[in-house]
Amino acid sequence: MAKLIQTEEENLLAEAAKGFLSKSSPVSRLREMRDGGKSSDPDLWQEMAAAGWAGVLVPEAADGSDMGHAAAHVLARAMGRNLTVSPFLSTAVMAATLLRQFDDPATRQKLSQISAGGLTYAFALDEGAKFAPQSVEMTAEKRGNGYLLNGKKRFVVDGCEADRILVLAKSEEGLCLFDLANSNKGLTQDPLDMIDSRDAADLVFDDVEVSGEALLGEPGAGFDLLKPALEAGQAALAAETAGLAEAAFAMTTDYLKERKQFGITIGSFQALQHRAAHLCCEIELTQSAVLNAGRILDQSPNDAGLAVSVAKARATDTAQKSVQEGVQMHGGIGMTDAFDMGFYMKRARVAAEWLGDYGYHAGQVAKLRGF
Amino acid sequence: MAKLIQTEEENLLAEAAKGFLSKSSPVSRLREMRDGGKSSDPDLWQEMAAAGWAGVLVPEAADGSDMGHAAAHVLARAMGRNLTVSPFLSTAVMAATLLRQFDDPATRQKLSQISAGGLTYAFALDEGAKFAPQSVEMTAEKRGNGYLLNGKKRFVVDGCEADRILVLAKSEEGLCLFDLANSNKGLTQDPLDMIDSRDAADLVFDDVEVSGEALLGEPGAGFDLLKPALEAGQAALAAETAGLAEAAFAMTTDYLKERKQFGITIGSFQALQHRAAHLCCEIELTQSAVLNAGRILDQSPNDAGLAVSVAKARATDTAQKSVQEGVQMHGGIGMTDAFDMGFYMKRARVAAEWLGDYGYHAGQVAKLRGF
Amino acid sequence: MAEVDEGRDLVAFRSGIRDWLEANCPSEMRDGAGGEEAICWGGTTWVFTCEAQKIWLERCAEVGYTVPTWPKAYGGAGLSRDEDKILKEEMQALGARSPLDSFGIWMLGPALLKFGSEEQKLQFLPPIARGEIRWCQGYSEPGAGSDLAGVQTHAADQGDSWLVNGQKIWTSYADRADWIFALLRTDREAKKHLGISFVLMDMRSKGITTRPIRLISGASPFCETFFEDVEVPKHQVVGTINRGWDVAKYLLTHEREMISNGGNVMGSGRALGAVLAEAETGQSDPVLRGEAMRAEIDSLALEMTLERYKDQAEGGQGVGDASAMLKYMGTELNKKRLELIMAADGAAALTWGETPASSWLRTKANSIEGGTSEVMLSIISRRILNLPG
Amino acid sequence: MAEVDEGRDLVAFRSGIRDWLEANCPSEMRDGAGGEEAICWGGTTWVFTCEAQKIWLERCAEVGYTVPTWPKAYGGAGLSRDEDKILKEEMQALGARSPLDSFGIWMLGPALLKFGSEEQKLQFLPPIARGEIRWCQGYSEPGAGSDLAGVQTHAADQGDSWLVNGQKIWTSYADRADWIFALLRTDREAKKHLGISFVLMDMRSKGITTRPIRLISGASPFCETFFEDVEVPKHQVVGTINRGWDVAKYLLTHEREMISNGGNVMGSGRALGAVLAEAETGQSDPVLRGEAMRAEIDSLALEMTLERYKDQAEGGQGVGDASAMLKYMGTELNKKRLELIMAADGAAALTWGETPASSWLRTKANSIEGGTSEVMLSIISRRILNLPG
Repeated sequence: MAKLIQTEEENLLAEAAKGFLSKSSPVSRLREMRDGGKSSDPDLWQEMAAAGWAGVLVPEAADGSDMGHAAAHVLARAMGRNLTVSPFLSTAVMAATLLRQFDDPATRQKLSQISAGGLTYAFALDEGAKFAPQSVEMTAEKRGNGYLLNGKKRFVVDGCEADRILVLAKSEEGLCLFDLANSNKGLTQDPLDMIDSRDAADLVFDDVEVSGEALLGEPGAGFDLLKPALEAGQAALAAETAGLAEAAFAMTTDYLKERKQFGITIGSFQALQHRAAHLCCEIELTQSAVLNAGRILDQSPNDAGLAVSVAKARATDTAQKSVQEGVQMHGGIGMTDAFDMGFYMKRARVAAEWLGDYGYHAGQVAKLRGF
Repeated sequence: MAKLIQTEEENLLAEAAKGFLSKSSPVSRLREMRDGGKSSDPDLWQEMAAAGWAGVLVPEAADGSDMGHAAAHVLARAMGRNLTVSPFLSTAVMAATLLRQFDDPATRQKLSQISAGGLTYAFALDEGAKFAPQSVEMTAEKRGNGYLLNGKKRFVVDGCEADRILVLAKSEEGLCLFDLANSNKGLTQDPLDMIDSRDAADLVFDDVEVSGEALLGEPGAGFDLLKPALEAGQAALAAETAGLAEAAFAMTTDYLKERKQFGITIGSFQALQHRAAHLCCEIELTQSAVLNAGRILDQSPNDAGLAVSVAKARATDTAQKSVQEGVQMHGGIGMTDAFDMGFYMKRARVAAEWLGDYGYHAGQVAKLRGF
Repeated sequence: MAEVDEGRDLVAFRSGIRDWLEANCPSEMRDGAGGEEAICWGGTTWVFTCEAQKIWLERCAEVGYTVPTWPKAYGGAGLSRDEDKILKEEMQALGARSPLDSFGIWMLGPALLKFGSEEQKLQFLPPIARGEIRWCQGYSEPGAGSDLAGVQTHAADQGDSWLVNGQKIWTSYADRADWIFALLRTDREAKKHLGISFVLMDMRSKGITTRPIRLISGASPFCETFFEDVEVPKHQVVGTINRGWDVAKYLLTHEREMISNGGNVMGSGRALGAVLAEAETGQSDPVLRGEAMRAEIDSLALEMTLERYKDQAEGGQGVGDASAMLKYMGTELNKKRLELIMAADGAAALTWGETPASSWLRTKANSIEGGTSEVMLSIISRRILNLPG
Repeated sequence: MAEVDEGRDLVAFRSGIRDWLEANCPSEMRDGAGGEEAICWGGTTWVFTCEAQKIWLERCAEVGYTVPTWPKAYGGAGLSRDEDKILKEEMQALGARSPLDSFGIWMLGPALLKFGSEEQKLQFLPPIARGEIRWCQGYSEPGAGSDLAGVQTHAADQGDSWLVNGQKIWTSYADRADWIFALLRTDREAKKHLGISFVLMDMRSKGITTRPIRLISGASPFCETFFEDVEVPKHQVVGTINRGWDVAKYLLTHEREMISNGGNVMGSGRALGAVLAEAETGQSDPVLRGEAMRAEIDSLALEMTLERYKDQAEGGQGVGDASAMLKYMGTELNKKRLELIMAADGAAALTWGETPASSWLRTKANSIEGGTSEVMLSIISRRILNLPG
């Protein structure tokens, strides 16, 4: 097993990402996007693709850089720090991980397009309000060579803007995974007015006809195919959320050093010091969990479940604590929309739910640890 | 509903209890008892009975003072502060509450003996390691006019010293409640070496023969008869535990005001101040819950379940926090047996488990609140 | 839950109140509605939501029931504490809405009654009671935070008047208020607490402008208020010049006492248990369920404590500094409650609109406004526990 | 989990070690036993639990494997960091017990190697390596607590010797130790940190007495140690007179680094998950279950952090102040873990004997000894976060 410290390459990548994002994606860019009534930032994604980020998990044979999950986490963490809006997780992490399980020309073509920033994906997973990827009521009915899809999926991240949708539906043969165009007839997108200002939609499948080619892999194998993509997404989201937690904490400690109350720098109040120190420890443990998930995904992806759930649970929890302390320690200014902390808090909330919240992953950990 | 403040009579009773116990039952008395290898203090109980405490819930017709549950809580709380060892809860609170449901001369006689300090009781409740009063494997087999009891009960508080035992067993007619002498043939007491240094035992019933008179009430009605006694005991134990929490906290705040480190009174460290202030709030809320349980038990005992479980859960939790902060804030000295805090911590742990721990009562609250 | 023995006079009083309410409270005002929408704030900018709201205000004002305990001379009904309690109980029994709520009633009124001159009382109290002047509060300043006495907004002495320059923040509804009561620095040389005056200003004065503050939870009643060369006659100072901190302190204590009388420490909205019972994972996720049980137990204990303090207050025993405990525990618990509601509702809570999202974000201010949790803990430490420093 | 690429030399070294262990480690010492019972403390008071324990110590001491990285001249084997790691891995693979553990090896040795005179090194290090002298540590004093530099035990200058009077506390195994290394006040006039010396004393000196301390968890290795007119030759000072605080500081940092190298921050004993799986209410009580899940997740993340720090240390990057984070989180988590184990075991845990009760109570000291949690948080605040004060 590789060491639990960032390699020299990863350090360089982190530096490069930081430099790129501080220029191209400060938090003010998210604010402008929101104030402009938009929920996505396609230009930024093109820049990121040009920097090679879209192909981080695309095999070299499909024109990707194939740098691996740990490298993807370095990028996700940097994006988390800046609240960067992009289809990186859905497309570059999850869809690439899913599709690279297939080695046919058509899939290679899709992967190559992903790497070039020319194709984006969204995963239509949830049917209820909580993450439960194996609870599928959506149906796939055999119709000639293809299928007829009917059902509803909720909280589809990037669901409005994505070019294509990956979706599980149950057929007579079990759960089937489909890859279809988001423009398919009968498929409608109800945009959600998300608190984190990003693209998400409820998708309604009303007699959506897809050809046999839309089915990925064998019928009935849908969830097995989906699983690596979910785990990759959960771990990368943990990395993003850990980055978010760090950035919110850094804002807070900076403020503790600057701000005076009753004539004293508030960072010299011991009660705040101890709370900040505790949060520092929480963040440290979470970083370890994220590093560990990256290492295991790269080296023995089939055993990654525990590492991924620990990382996602820890990152979710740490980010909540970080933004909550962030608002409280900033006082009134932390509550104003004019200050950035609120954006961190809202994103932390959405990231907490997406791909399984603390309770979901805690349940996974308990199961994998035998209790 | 009476007000949630102590009445003038209750204030006077509290003062009297404080005075009595500071003389007759300082914590050093528990220490002497333990160091002397004893687990009970019958002399003290005689003094308490002489002061009228044993009859606090005994009807006046049976020579009691019948002051009610709130008054019993005033006494229990004072005993909790001093870690007083006595059969007050088992006998004066629980057995009296149970027996006064019957109005026959024989029961009146027992109640009168309780009030005089001449008769003590223990409740044999648990068969497993956790409180679950309706999980009964112990059997009562009809044998002539009486019953044959077989089974094992664990963690019977006051189980060695009590004169009589109250126990649930299942017969063909359902759960039956029996009142039998602890000296009964076939009944053996395995004393437990308890961390709180008090009397508790595992009881083994091996073909214990009891007469028909030992059966209280109707066959099958055992749990219904037991329930008021359990609730009375839980609430009084909450009061005792709340008193324990207050006393441990008072020791801690006193120490914070005296102790110097690095030349400064440690109570001036803001981190400790805020933790102490938080604990102060926890104790305040718990006091309210205990007051409320007393009021409801006195006024509408049939609706007391929620109030009792809130009180027991809060007191359990608050006491743990109080003794944990107590040891930590005292530092090394708090860890030594020569200092009293350890006695508080151990009693808090036993009191947490007896008659249902936090999780048990939280479950009751959830059930009663409809989720 | 609490009920006291009532003497014969009070029984008669209760019956009189009941009759009056029955005869005068319009049916539309008996819907038991609460929350922001049901409030009548009054003032010149007020638009009544319906004719009944206007009638209800006028009828109450006529007999002094908008401010029942104020003396009749100042627009009140001169009720005793017991009588006031009966009025509130009977209104609640009928589901009657409050006829008028305002910072004038809650805050300025009590301050004027204690510190105001007779002229000030006669000038301002009756219009407050009739809902004719809407007030806002100008305490906080940008950068001052918990340090309320760090007032920078300056009132320069011009003989008969002050010339005011500076900025206030967190002035609720400043954009709709007619008047403001504010703390101004009237002596820059004196010690921090000794150079402040408590001043009343007409919001239509030349040089006052306001700007609403958007919160992380969305639009809010809070404003920034700017003062640029605003002239204020000196007789609009309440109490002694440079001793405004005494008035402010009185109001802060009064505010916390109000909170302990059942104010909105606990937050409102759906009970946690109900949320969980409806939620998809309510039964299956032990983390959420366990934490919800804990929050439910704590909420119940807090309710009991509120009730206990009310009983204490009725018994004539002031709550005093203990209100800091309620403020702290209530607001922290309310934050926790909304976190759990958000988790229980899952993705359904992540959008704006008919979701708990906005309330959730708004609760984050609970432990900042009206004294931060940290300030409350320090008050408890010093005044209740008597810890040093 | 981590494995580095090994050069050819190291591969040969590993194979040599393996052969040596196979040939020399008695089978009784290969049982993988850990914990207090398996330890060989050495010293003149030591009674070997079996002949094999004695043989194993002697054989290791002969080749320097009791202190593998110490120079050969002082009784070590002069191993490099990589070679030492291989030795430990191979011992672990065989389940071999540690031949000798002592405060002499962990604490005094490193201090002597850095600060001792050549005479002191030659006098003390080889006997430590052979397990002939058992040491105890005399730092803490009654009433000093976290303020380690508040040393009161006084060493009066008598020309060639000191006359020592005072009291130490928390001296582990003082009643079985041959020698003590202690901080003494050698200059009462100097500033607190500048009048302390680091002194070695024979525990059989006239005037030294010890008394065991009983803890809330029961008997303990801790003692109080009393000094009454004890004569100590001056050449038994390590380092410069009055600069003993430098030695103490070095040892404190060294101690925390050791902890971060996988010391017993995490506690040992049954894993929480296993306890819960066996417990009667493990599945049905959501409060307990939810908290156990949380503790399990935190334990795993802490393990990963330990591993990460080890990897950092191997990469030559010191852990430094970050060890305060491990100490704090590890000990707090261990306390939580034992609380949950107590709850899971219910009434079965409430007696002395074969229950977790004693361990549970003992964990309460984890966050006090070796620097309290509060001290750790202040270190993190100042040295990692650079907060003022």
